[in-house]
Amino acid sequence: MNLEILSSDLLNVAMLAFMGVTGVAIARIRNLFAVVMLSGIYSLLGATLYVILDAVDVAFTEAAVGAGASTVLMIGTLALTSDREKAMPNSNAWKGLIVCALVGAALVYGSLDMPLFGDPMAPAQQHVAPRYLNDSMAEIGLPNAVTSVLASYRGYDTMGEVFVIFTAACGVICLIGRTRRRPAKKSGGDK
Amino acid sequence: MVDLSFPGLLNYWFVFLLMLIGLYIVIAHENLIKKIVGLNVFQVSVFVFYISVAKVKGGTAPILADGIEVYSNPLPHVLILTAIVVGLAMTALGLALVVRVQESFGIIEDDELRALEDQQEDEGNNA
Amino acid sequence: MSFIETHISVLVVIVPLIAAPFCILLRNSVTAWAWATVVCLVTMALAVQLLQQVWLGGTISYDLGNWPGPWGIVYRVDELGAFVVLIVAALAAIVLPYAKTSIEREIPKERHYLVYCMLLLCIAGLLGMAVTSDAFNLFVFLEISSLATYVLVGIGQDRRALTAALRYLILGTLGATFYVIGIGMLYQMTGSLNMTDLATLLPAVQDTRTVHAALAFIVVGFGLKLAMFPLHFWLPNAYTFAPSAVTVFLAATATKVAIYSLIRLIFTVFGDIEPLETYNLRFAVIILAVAGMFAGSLMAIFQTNIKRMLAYSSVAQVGYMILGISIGNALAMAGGIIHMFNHALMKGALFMVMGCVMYMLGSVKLEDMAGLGKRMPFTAAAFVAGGFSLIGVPLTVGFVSKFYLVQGALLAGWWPIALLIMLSSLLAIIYVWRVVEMMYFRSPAIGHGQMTEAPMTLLIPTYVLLAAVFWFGIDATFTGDLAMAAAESLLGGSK
Amino acid sequence: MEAALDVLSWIFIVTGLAFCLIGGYGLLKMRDMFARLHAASLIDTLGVGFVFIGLMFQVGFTLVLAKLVIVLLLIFFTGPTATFALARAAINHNSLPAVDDADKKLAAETKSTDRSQGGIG
Amino acid sequence: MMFTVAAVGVVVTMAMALARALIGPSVYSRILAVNVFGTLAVMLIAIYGFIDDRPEFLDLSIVYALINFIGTIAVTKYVTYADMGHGDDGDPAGDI
Amino acid sequence: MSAETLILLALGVPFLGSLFVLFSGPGSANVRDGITVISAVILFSIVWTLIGIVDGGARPSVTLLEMLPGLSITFTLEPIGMLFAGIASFLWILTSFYAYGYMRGHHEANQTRFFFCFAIAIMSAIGIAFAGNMLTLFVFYEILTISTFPLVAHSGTDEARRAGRVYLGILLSTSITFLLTAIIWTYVEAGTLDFREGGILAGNAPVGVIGVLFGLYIYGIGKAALMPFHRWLPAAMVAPTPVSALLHAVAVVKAGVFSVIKVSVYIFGIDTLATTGVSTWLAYVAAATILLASLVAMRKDNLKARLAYSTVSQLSYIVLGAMLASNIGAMGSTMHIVMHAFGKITLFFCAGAIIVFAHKTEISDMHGLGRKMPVTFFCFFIASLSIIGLPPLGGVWSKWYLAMAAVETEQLIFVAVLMISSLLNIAYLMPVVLYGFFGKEKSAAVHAHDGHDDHHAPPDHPMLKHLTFGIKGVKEAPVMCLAPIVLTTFGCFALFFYADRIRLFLAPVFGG
Amino acid sequence: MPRMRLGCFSGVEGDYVTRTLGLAAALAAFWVLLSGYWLPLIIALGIASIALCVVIARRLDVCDREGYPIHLTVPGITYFPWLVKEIVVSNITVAKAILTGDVNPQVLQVRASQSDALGRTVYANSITLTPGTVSISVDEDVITVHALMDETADGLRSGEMNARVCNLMGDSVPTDTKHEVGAA
Amino acid sequence: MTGMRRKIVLRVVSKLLIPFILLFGLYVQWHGDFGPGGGFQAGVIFAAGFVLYGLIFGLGTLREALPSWLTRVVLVLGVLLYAGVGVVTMLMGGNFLGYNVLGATPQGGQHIGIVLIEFGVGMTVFAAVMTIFCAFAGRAAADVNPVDDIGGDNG
Ligand code: NA
Ligand code: NA
Repeated sequence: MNLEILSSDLLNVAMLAFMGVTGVAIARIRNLFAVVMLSGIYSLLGATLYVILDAVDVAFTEAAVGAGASTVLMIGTLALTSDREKAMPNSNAWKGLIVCALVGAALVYGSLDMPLFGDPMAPAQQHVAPRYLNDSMAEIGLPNAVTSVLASYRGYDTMGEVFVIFTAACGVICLIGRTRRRPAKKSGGDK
Repeated sequence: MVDLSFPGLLNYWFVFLLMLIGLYIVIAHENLIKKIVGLNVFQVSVFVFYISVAKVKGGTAPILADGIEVYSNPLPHVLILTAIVVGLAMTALGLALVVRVQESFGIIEDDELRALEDQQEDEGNNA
Repeated sequence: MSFIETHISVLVVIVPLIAAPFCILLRNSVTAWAWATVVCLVTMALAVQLLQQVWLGGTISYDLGNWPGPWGIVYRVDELGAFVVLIVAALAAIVLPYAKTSIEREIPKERHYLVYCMLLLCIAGLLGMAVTSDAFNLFVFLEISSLATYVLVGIGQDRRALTAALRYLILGTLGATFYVIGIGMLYQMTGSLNMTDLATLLPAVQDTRTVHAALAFIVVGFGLKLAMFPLHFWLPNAYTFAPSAVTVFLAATATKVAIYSLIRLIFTVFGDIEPLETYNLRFAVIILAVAGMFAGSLMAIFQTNIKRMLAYSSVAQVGYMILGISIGNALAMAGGIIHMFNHALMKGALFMVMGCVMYMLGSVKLEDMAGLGKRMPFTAAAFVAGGFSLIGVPLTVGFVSKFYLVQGALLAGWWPIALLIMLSSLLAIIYVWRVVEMMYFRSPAIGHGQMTEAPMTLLIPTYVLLAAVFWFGIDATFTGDLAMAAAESLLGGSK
Repeated sequence: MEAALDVLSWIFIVTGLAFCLIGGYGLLKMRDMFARLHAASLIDTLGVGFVFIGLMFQVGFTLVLAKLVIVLLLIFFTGPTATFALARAAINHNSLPAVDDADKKLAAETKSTDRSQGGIG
Repeated sequence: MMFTVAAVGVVVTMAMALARALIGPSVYSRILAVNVFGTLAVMLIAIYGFIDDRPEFLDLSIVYALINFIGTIAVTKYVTYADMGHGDDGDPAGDI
Repeated sequence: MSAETLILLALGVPFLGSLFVLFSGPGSANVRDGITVISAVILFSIVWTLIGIVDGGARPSVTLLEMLPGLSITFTLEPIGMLFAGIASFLWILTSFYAYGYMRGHHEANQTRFFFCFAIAIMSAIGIAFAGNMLTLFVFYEILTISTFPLVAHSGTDEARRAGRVYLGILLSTSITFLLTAIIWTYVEAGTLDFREGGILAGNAPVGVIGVLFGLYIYGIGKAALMPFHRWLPAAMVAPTPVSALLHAVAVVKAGVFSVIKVSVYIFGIDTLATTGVSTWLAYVAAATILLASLVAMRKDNLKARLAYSTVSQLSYIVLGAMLASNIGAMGSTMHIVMHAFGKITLFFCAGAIIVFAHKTEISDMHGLGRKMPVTFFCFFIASLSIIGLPPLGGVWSKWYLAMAAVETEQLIFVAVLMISSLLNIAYLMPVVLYGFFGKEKSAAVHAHDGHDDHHAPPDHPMLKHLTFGIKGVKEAPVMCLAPIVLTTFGCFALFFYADRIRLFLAPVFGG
Repeated sequence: MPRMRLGCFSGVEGDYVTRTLGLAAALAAFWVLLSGYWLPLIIALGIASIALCVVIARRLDVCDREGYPIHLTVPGITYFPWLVKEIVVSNITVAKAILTGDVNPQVLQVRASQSDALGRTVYANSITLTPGTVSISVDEDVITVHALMDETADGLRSGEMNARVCNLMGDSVPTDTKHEVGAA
Repeated sequence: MTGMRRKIVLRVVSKLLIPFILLFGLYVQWHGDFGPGGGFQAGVIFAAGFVLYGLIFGLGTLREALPSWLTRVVLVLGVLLYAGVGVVTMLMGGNFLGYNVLGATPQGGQHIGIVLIEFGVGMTVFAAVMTIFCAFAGRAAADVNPVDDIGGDNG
């Protein structure tokens, strides 16, 4: 087997394993500050995994957003709330386990007929994608096929994405934005 | 008939496990911040699933260059770029709401909040 | 073809979408409202034009960015899509004139422009969901509308609006993510995201376990969004504590569009597979729908907050819609579809009435309704009229829906289901009548005897919607034909 | 020439990795946060530095080299700054180093009492 | 081969840093571990670029390093002052 | 004026009347009551004209609006309906006068709402009578239910609201669950809902479906008060007496049994019922209801309750007639609608007069009252005879036809049922008259009133005062009340002689 | 509360234009190193971007003497190799200590003889960069340091780094051999 | 002024870094066509520069340099630029967001369109991140002292 593929697979599994450990720690640790930092690590691991899986643009974004922006926002929220989670009632653990068992069963069941990981003959690689890779240079002229798809073939999705973040920004000021010409006090002038 | 070639389906199973961890956090934990963290974990895991789907063995990033024949599939990358933004938007709004909940109720544990709300409901009925 | 005719399917979405940011620039309560209202009226005009074009010329297809499907994103509008667009646009056009007075009372002035911006975004998101033929684009617009909705719910006066919005956000995100998982699996098996393309590709892989799981995730995901029993628990509080105008709009449109999307996915994307038949799901879905009808109505009976009562009633009404689409013949399907429209009208009207009550009394508790028949005669009468429709009294739209549904059930040989539909409307009588009785046969609390009718700016839109409740109840030809055509084309795709 | 560069690469990368591993080991082994800071700086300085230099031998004078330099410089600038901020934060909240009492007092005296400026000191 | 060895070495170090981040116990130890972890991720990305023979992805390393730094500053700011900015000297024009 | 216009006018008059009532406001009671009476008179004259037209063999039809193609609100005149319309409109006049006296005498609140709903109820009754298809019938059936709810719950006391709930609950439940299901099912099977001679389901549906459908229809028409869905009728006794008259004689229960006949005749067709035999078991249910309700009536001391159970019993005569699945039975049923209407309205008018002007509700308190209110009690006596079915009163004819039908269909057991029930009728109606005239007056210790203790004062309306007459402070009812009573009593006599005219009128439907 | 003046540590105002231009030049160099594309559009966008960054830097008031120390370029040529050597040496020392477990954590204070904030920053960061010592506080001219072992602490006490940073900054080198604060 | 003096290390380093962070953001903006990056990533990085500034120098200082009206305008202009490109393509005869009509050649049109919309994305994302950050940072701290719960592990 090709060393490059092997090392990519090994790194892939290593990152997944790290993510698993981090995830379990997030679930178990009750200090929210630690949880938030671990969730940052989780994103960072995800981003690294994306690089290993050839999704550099995604890795770029995940690093900036998941590990950066989201973490900063969560820290900001902790600053305004409390960073200690109280103990979880037992019944909830059961609830969670049951739902996870169901969803997990559905996922594994669904996976049994999936094309194998990395299979170049999988339908996903055969139907729509080849045009992006083979013709985008002629049709659009950019080396980065991701940008071609993002900005042109599926540019409308991206516009939607822009409106999503626009909605979030307006929504956040609608919810916690402070009003004008009023000294910032605790209630922030919402009431 | 399950092909167990490495990583084969194993990769997906790992990813599913990650999803379940996130889902478990969302459902089992009462703390609202933790729930949002759980959602993030869940979503990132779903992103990994998509990116795994896009991966072609021996392929490389879909940035076209001379001398490279095999690329991974750019489409799921684009979808996940969008999904990441959606995730950020969700996180921002969720956290903004958490901040407001803390200010209004003084707590961010969902079960205690429910208790408080029920209490408010009763008071409202008696009034 | 004129510019508008050519681009009609995308214009109807981008007009409110592009209009939303201008609200941020206007930053004034009144101008932002006026702007949003004008935009909604224009959108409604476009929606009418769209429906007309589809009705006369058949399905409209539009390649965004001039990229054909499945490589680009395609808008595809058939009768059903155009109908749903009209529902959303019409309700928006009626809610915005209403919203001004109501929002002025319930939300601090400096936030108004943001609220109108959010409303426009929510509308655009719902419209985008209705016209798209791309499974992932559906998710994007779903999120635009959902995020706007979370905010709109969260700015309710009561502090419980915050927790309601947050829980809605968490469950909504879970639902959307489930949907994304499902779409991912479909993509894995077919390589496509385009709905029509998927429809042709899926039969080849219909027996794979991945496709089964995908369907499950999609249904559960949208089930959460549309408050399908037993995934409805986020809905009652969200509707109860959201600002009145927001509740009107959401109750009238949001779940409808989610149901529409589910119809789209099951009957278009999975249409050639006939999933309900192939996977033996029909009976299970019918059971769920009926359970929802009864659970929702029973819960409604025990509510003392009328907005929450109506919210639980919505859970039940969603049950009717699901039932209609799951029975499997054109009549029942038409019943489900027509009920989307009819329920939008009547629930919208009823929540508008609650907005009037909220405006005058600051409360929508059952005991505060005492003597309302005398104090707010027009408001109370409007509630009675809307309530009749909810029960399914003839000459109201509620009757038309039930007429179709029961016909469909009987035609399919499910006569016990027909009886159950009727039985569940009896529960509607109970919860509606509790309020009516309180309004007309109880004396108001001391000092509340004088007449305090709601302002005209609230009453007129309410009565316009009520007029529609009766108009389309008396002459159901338009909606009936449309729903039948839509139902036949949906089912035709599977035959 | 290429072989010589490969050898150099190997030497630097392996050395860098050694520092990384020792740093990581130290991170686990050291008893208190301040001691761990030193272990961490092993990774931040020579760990990263040697590995990157090892990589640089593989690219020649190209833009990639420039970018490697940029990354390295960035880590050199931000690493100690972050470490410093962290130490300040710890001391400001009485999380003092595990040293003898006199030294502890010395550290505690540097505690910042001024919160009004809000910045990090 | 060389890059694979390097990557494995970095991954092993990452495991140690992750262990420290999980163990804590103090919040400062965690921050430190996370910071180190970030640095190691920067290295891993750079090395992977070489494994994949697309070293121009170093842009990613720059982003990681930047985010790592800003994240650490935000975190230390939080533990120092329990807020992100200044409740008292914000913009008088407000956000709305 | 064309017949079509008159049809719409017949619906429009009570509707407009109701609106006038509503907007005349509480301040002008005389205007309001005047409008009611004028509307009633106009309505009756229109209906009378239409009866003539129908009698001439015409079957005018008008479609008001179309819900869906082939599914419309349509009015088509035919004899059975006209008979019902005639009674309803005629009795409305009398009831209006009676209500005018009663409501004022009783100092009832919310009189505007009362007369408004009353007028709407009459409009619904006319709508039901004129209905050209099942949908139209159903629409007006439901409007009737809803418009009478405020009348039943009129007083607004807890008891009244409870009664209202029972009333509405049973009537809406049965109509929506069974009737509406049946209607839609019929539409699915027959493709139409239009009333057609011979029945639209004939030959259009399998026997099994016809059987289920018939059961759904008969129990769906809760207003027919077939056991076990009869509870609403006694419960509604809390309502003011004019309402009871409306319920028992003018509109509500009559609308129920009228619907039963319409469904049997025009949806299923007498022949279909006869050949399929789906109605037989319901005939037994009706027979059981006749007897059981009579037995219950005997045990009721409250006069209105006794009358209510009497109505339950009497309605089942009508249902029984329809279930016998013979033309002559259906004829008897239709005729019994008329006969019972006049008889029962008289009884209720009398009961109301006793309640308002003697403050007596329990039969055991009425000993000797007949001597103080001789006219009232005499009328009560005559009407009782009609109900029992003795000549020379109208009631005898309908019972005759019913018995004939039982004989014709060789179901002699129902002849026995009719005879036993006549004896029971005597047993629960005659004691009232006997105690009234011959009983020893009790000391006025305890009076039971139907929830109107506040209204003990004698009528103080100047008009009423002048009209009151009697012996030594006596409380014979005022003329305003008494006149209708006498008129309806006279009607009971007259019907004995005009029964054949009615038979002829109905002949086009039921034959010879 | 007085708003913080950002330029309070900046040097002579006259420098400002030079510094701005210098910043622009540095940014341009940075751009060239990053980009590598010489398309007209990219060049145009690059120039615009640099201009925008300079404007923002001016607006944020970051391109002052301490923020943008162009004057250190030449002295840095001698300082940095020495620093790298120090780093390598102390790396090895600390690595050994980690492996043997032979540590003696301690806190000491040294005097930073530099005249301005920039100089002290350079000194403090240099201390931190060399493993074995971490500056934990910079207060006026006193830097508090956490040292892992006697060896690294002594290295710092010798004052050599202080002197070299002074040289780098162009400040006068202190003659005092007792570099540590409070040491007898 | 002790606090002022103590934060010199961070202040100096961040002053040094910020212009480069911003330029790096713009580099990512314009080079998304060729390598990883694009408007979205650029927006976040560009915002990260300002966030760092806000963290070090305080929100008030940040808001002086980048007032809320400015972020708001950028936010709106960003989305309108994107959608506006779509509208222009419609007016020029193409479908919504069909960039081909923007240039003399389809490829040229695509390039123009993509650069413009990517810039729109960058503006929006930058402004959105700034808006969200400032909203959170501007919210006064609640009455909790999170550090009380943070355990130490020294000695
Ligand atoms: Na150091
Ligand atoms: Na890109």
